[in-house]
Amino acid sequence: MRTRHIFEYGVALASLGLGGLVAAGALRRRSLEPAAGDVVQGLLEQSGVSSVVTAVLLNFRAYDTMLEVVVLVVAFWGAWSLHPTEARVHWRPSDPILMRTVGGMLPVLWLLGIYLLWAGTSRPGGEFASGAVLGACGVLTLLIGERVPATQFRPARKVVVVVGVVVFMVAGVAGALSAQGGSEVWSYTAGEARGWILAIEVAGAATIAFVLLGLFSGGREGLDVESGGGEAP
Amino acid sequence: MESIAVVGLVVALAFPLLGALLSALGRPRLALMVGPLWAAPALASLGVVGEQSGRVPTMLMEARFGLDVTSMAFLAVCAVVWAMASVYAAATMRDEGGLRRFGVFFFGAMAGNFVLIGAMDMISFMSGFALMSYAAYGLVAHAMSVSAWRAGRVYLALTVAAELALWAGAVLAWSMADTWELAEIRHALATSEGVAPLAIALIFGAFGVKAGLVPLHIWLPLAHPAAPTAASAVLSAAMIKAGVLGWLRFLPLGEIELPTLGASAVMLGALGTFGAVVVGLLQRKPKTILAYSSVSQMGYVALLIGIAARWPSTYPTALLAIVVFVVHHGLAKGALFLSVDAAPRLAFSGSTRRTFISSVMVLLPAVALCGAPLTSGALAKYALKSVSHLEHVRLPTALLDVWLVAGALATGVLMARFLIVVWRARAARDTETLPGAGLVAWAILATGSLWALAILPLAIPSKWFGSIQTLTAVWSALWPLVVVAAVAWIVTGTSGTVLHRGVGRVAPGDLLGPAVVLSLVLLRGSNRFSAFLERHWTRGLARLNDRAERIALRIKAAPGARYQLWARWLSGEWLALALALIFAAAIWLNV
Amino acid sequence: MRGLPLISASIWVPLLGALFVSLWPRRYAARCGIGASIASAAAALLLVVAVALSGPRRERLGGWGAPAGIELWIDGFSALMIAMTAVVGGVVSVYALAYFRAKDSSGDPQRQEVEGRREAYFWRIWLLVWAAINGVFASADLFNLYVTLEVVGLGAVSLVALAGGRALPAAMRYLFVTLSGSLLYLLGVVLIYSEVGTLALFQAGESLIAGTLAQAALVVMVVGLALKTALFPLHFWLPPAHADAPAAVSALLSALVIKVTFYILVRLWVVVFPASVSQPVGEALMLLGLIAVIWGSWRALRQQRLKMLVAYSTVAQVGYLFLVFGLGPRADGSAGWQAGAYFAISHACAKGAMFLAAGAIARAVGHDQIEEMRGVGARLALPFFAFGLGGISLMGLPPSGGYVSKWLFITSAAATGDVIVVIAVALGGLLAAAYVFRVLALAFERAPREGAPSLRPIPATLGWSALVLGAVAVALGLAAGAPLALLEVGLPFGQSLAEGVTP
Amino acid sequence: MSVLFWLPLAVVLSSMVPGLAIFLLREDQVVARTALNLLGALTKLALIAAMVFGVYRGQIYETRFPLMPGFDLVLHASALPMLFVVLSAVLWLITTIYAIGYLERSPGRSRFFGFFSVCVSATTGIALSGNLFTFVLFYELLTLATYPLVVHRGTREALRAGKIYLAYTLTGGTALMVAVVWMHTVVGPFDFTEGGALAAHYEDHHQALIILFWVMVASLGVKAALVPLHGWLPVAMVAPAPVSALLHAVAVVKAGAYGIVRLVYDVYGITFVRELGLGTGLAIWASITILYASLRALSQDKLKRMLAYSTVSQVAYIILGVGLGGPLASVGGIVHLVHQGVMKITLFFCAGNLAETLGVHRISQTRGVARRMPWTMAAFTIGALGMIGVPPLAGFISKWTLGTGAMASGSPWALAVLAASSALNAAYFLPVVFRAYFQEPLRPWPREGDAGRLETHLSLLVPPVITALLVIAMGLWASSTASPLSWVELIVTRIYPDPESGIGGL
Amino acid sequence: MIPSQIYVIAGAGLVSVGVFAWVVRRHLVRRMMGVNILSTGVFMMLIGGARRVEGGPDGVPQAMVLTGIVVAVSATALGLALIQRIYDQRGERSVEERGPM
Repeated sequence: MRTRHIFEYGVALASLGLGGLVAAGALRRRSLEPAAGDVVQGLLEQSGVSSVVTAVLLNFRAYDTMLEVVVLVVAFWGAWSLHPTEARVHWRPSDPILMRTVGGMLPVLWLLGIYLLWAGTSRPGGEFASGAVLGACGVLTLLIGERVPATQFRPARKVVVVVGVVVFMVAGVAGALSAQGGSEVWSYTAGEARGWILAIEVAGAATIAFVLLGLFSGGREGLDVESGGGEAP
Repeated sequence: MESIAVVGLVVALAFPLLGALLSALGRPRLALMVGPLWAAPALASLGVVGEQSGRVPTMLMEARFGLDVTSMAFLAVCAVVWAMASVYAAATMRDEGGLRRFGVFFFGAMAGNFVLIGAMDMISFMSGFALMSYAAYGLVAHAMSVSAWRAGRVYLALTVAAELALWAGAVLAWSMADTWELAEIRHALATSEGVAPLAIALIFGAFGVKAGLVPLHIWLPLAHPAAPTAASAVLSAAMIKAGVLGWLRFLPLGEIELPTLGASAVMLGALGTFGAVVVGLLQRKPKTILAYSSVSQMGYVALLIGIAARWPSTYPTALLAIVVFVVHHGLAKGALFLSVDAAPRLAFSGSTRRTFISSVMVLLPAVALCGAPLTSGALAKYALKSVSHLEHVRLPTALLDVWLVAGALATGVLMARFLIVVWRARAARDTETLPGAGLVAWAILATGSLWALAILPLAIPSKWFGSIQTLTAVWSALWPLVVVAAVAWIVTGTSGTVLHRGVGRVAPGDLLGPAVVLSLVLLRGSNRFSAFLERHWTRGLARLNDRAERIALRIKAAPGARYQLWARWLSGEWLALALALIFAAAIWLNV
Repeated sequence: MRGLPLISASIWVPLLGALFVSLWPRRYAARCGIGASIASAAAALLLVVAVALSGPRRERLGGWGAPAGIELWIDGFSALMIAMTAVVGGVVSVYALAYFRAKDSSGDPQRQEVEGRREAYFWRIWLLVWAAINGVFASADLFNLYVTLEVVGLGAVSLVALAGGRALPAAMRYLFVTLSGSLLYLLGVVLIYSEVGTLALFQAGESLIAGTLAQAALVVMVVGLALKTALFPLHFWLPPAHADAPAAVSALLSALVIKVTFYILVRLWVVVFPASVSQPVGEALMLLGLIAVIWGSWRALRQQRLKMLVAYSTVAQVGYLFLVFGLGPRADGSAGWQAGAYFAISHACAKGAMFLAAGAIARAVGHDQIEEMRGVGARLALPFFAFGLGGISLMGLPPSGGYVSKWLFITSAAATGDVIVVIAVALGGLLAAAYVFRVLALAFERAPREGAPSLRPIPATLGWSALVLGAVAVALGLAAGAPLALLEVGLPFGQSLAEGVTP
Repeated sequence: MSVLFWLPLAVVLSSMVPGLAIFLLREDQVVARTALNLLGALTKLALIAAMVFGVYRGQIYETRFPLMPGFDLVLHASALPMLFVVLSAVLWLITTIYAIGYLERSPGRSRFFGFFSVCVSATTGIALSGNLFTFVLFYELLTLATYPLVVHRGTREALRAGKIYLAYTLTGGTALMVAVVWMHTVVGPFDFTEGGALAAHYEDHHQALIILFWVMVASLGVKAALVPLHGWLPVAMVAPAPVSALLHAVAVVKAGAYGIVRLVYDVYGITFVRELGLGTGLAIWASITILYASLRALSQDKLKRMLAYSTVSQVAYIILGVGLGGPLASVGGIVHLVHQGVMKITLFFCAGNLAETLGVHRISQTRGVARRMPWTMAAFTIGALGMIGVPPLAGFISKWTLGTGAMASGSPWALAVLAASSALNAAYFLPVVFRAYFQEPLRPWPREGDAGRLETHLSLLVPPVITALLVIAMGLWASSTASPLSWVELIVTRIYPDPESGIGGL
Repeated sequence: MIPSQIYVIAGAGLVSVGVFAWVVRRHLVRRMMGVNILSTGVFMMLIGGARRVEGGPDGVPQAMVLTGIVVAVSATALGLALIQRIYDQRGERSVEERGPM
């Protein structure tokens, strides 16, 4: 085990060194103008939304966000490409306390998700937050042995995975067509921006929710607690 | 001389290649039988072309071909000898083994010999020389026996060495003369500074191998017994002469004084003349004896070359003497070699008339060789004497006379030895009788020394002819023969004489023995060095090494082991060689 | 042409394609997928042609200016990268069409269902990843880079996990690496934002000055991104992830995904961080790159599995990429950066070809143990030939893109006199030759006595698509002029600040 | 875009395109493959003939593609490249005929002929390249194309040989590329120019250029098989005979030597090389190679390995000629490039015949083989005698010119090296001839090829005979205008313009 | 030490704890929690470092945090799904039974 120790000390030293170097660098930074933040702040009106974060996310750096959704889709496909796991879950769903609490929480969570979605344009929230909450709802439904309503039909599942990215692209193409000078994507005017951003948020939230649920179920239709196996979408 | 004539000459000279092609295609005996046909164009060109030379249009770097007095004489002799030898070969050689291969190599060598005689520039001369040398290997190693291979390997090693020396010498000469023409080469080499001396030495050495100059002669006594009779005749009569022609073409004789070359040639000539005779006497096989006699005769030619090199003014007469000597020796030696095989065949057939004819046919060339009167031999000896008596040859005349007389005596004794051996061998021969064509070919060559006298006057000053007819000349040529006949008679009478014990004490290729031992020592030393050089590489040299070991074993296994080997050396040959060395040193000091 | 939002188009078309594919039932997934891929490739190439003809393009999303809104900026470098993605992505999609369809013919329903799911999800996630990759190359906003990078990361992890079995732990380790890498990068962005107040790349570059904050931000970002690009010490996760993933996915990962983080690092180096801050770190990265080249090649040589061998070769080639941070700033002009960029695209094609070919071979032979593959060469000529073409570019032998980039690397290294880099680049080429020819030797080996392994029939498109990618890698060598000219559009490397070309 | 632009490219592609087409053929489409092969070879010869005629009349053919900013792919056809192109095209045609016969029923022929054609187009590319960038490109392409041929048989041993071959040649190729890039950064881009492109630069970068010279010579030396770097050649003999004939005797090995020739004449220039004394260094290195390789050949028993070592020593003659400097030695070196190619390919064809028909691979097995295969052994003998340098064959001409060149450039020791190596050549070639002609076969042949009337297939017999006759012709008619010797003189007079060093009586 | 600096230092601490946890811990779920701690630390430093603008705190960092959180959530979800799948493959009943990987 001698070499093992040496290896571990070595790695420890290296990672400490790395951390130290990074800390030293960060502390000695000089904040130079112009900071992207000021420019963003200046252009906020033209972005069509009032919340800075949502503006940056869905207008200024819309491309990043689209790619982010793509990352989710890749992870989803990657997980589902593996052969579905046969591991079964042992606990019984019919535990009364669990049933009652989940039953009570679910409607509130759904409401919260939809609110977050709408609040995104002016206050912190937006598609990722609502997607996460809706995803959590889905997971809870699976945990208590129920099936999430919309996920039975295969074509529906296929569509909902891709809808987030597709809407993004449609918005981009629309922006390109309506642009005056250059024909860069997503260069729609402030007015149109608000509408498109909302559309993107809705589709994004749906995709994110479903993907997170799919990642949890790990390639199985639902959590067949006892039955095991299942047919992938 | 316009180009068509030159091309005609080249084709004539290279005509025997057709013979080679014919025998390659499966008809060797026919090709050999019509030998004279292949030689005819060359002989014809003697008359037609005469003393001219011209450039070949595109071939061989615009080589220059042509004939002059010396090459005409050479060509005549060679053509006759080659033709007769091929006829004899066709008549006597059995069909077994590679007769086809023999034919190809025979005619290859023949073509090479003719081409080099007609060549007037370096590249064609060297091409002819190379073709002849490499093809001759085929003749030497024809018998495919162990001794033939060994002789072939020694011949090949020396030939390759000669080729390379010639090549190096030619390159050096070319760098001086910047042209291929042999005439200009001679002029360019006629200086003493720069690389000329090195070039001359290399060229002299290269042709020395072919002409059987003493230290380089060791292949001759091995090659002749191994080769079939016709081949050894040609080898000795025609091919050795190529070496002499090489000297004449390349070396700047008669243009400047070459003291070192002159002296060494004379010394080696003397060494050759006497050393070869002594070793020849100790041989058993008749062909080896004849080989050693060739070496000693070549010693005379070397003497003449030496004199011409030492005193340029003597060059014209020396050249003529050489030509006479070459013609005489060619014909005589060719006949003698044929007689080794033909005489017993003829004599064997029983009828006294045939034995008488065969003995006459053998005796005639032998006697001619010793310089008997009214034969080309006498003419050659007289030519030798007249050259050595030229006024500014500062050699002591007395010493020279002694040399000539001693030479004649030595040759006589060697011939006697040869005749005794042939006579003794005649009973043992079990071969069939001599076919007619073989007899005719042999006869022509045997009487060569006579009809040669008829054709030689074309170039030789008439006064020489006159002199050999005078009585005194006849007597001075005759008495050595009488003495030799007497000695021979005594020897045959008494068996077990000193001479007998000495016979066979020296292995043929005399100097080869020590040379092999020396190479063994060198090889083992280099092998150890190569072991040091690279580990896995020694496997290759190891194989060479164990081959050397095998040779050493073979020698050790021979009776009497090492002690006996050294003992034998001390008694026989070294004594003779020491004698010859002292004599040559004497001459050297005076030159 | 000027007006059309071509940059967004190149991102949105694959995104829309992915969503469109997911709507259709599983049987039609492949058909819609290939359709979407072709559309995306067309959109991307349209953008590249536009940039090549009329210079760099800028898009202010939503019409807002730099500090508030997000801007997309395409210059030569990003256009070249998008072109690379289009080409490699397109060919791999064709390959995947055949690869997943012919996966299993044994007929039992349970396996059939699993295959069907894999195929469907492959198309959806791959198209999203393609969109995100184009997004990274186009983005000129620090935070936007983070989000797109995250999409690429998660998508890649899911694609790796598709293979199931031993790919899952590898995917897990890859997920941790991706997440923490991105978070460290985000940490750097946080520091920079807290100082300069803007997230736009070029504006941040102008106002960021050398100091401990810049130093810290750079270090933490480099650690994060190096971890995601699998630079030498932090490469542990790459071989299992790239080797055990499905063949089409491992080709995409090795060819494209690791180039994304490299691209971001280059942007940071050239645009955001001042030279004095980035110079020492650049040297360190170059050194790590050199070690990576040697270490990766050495490990690749010793691997027993074909795909592991190719994966470790990626670790080695990443080493080449990081040479740029040492050579680029020092060399006068953009020779160093050009070398890195050109190497990135030629490596993408070559490595793509090799992984596709390896996939085809593994599918035919049934396993990917190199030792047991003796004697299959004759019957799998096409995949081995494609593997060879890729190998040629990897080794940097002519006529291939790798050769051109090796030539540029050595030129810039020679100019600044870094002999070690020259030797390392040359040595890397030779080591690559060692492990590539170890595999190619299989193609020529005659079957062992007991007969070659039996082969399953594989669709021809697997071999041919691998060959197409290999041919592109070779073509990059023959026609190097055009891409290099495209690379110079908009002067991406350093001069842009000097000449004030910023958007 | 006149013909002057397209012809060199057409020559290179004329063997590449059929090659790539052959890849697509199935194994049993023999007729189609043979047709493609011969068609490719003949079109290439026709194009080259047109180009030779053009170059002779002084026209300049040049193809120029901007491949990278600052570096163009240049194919320039002047006198020297044409020599090598003609050599490789002619020998390719002959070897293709031979290969068709040799690989009669063996598997993987489409793959073989495909890579075979790509190899030849790479060689032509090397010959015609107009600057170092193009040269390196084709040089490394050649390595790639030859590997599959070396490992064609697919046995373990072939793969091992392939691995060794790659280790040597790839290292060499990479070193060459690095050196070329370094030179271009030091001196700036330049093309091959007659008198040497660096003539103007050598004052300021004296030291760097010397180091770069030796690095480049070493990396080219890998392919030219200079001594320490020659290890791959004997090992690569495991390849089938047509591969070792065309590639290891002509294309690959000559590419290295040709590279050094271009490096000395067209990049550094003779005056610069002589001034820095690099020439003698090169000559000494070549001499060491000549002697060492000949010694190694002496102790080889496998016929093809012996021929491989002899190739190593013979190629070093070319580099010796270049190193000695002076017009005569250069003529000797460059003309030996052609002569050695033809002679060595004859020997390899004969070795291939012996291996294919009688299964004879070792010299010890060649006893009495001349009786069974007279024409093959006749060709072998002519080739061997040519190698030894027996007049009037081609080998003599080049050795003679090299010798006189050595004397002219004032280094007589080179003459001694040449003489010694000729002796060694004789020492390892003649025993083979001696065994074939003058010894009886001890055991029956390992494999009795059923050749019907002739000693072996016609397509195996005709090529060696043709090349043997070529050897004789190149020797006898050396001074005629069409001979390689006069073509090389034309080349060298352009390299050595100053009159005082005229070629003289040659 | 104005209050916001405290948050920054705390954030840095969390970052180092997160990195250490992720690298060293063997149990998959623990490593995943380590990564989450790391992300929380980063977001805390982001918000701690935000400047004040005349209309209240600067909007951009808040948006960035929101996005960051969503990304972190989805990544964690994917991670957990993977962990579940790995344990299935290894045959364990459920996550908490076994200790380290």
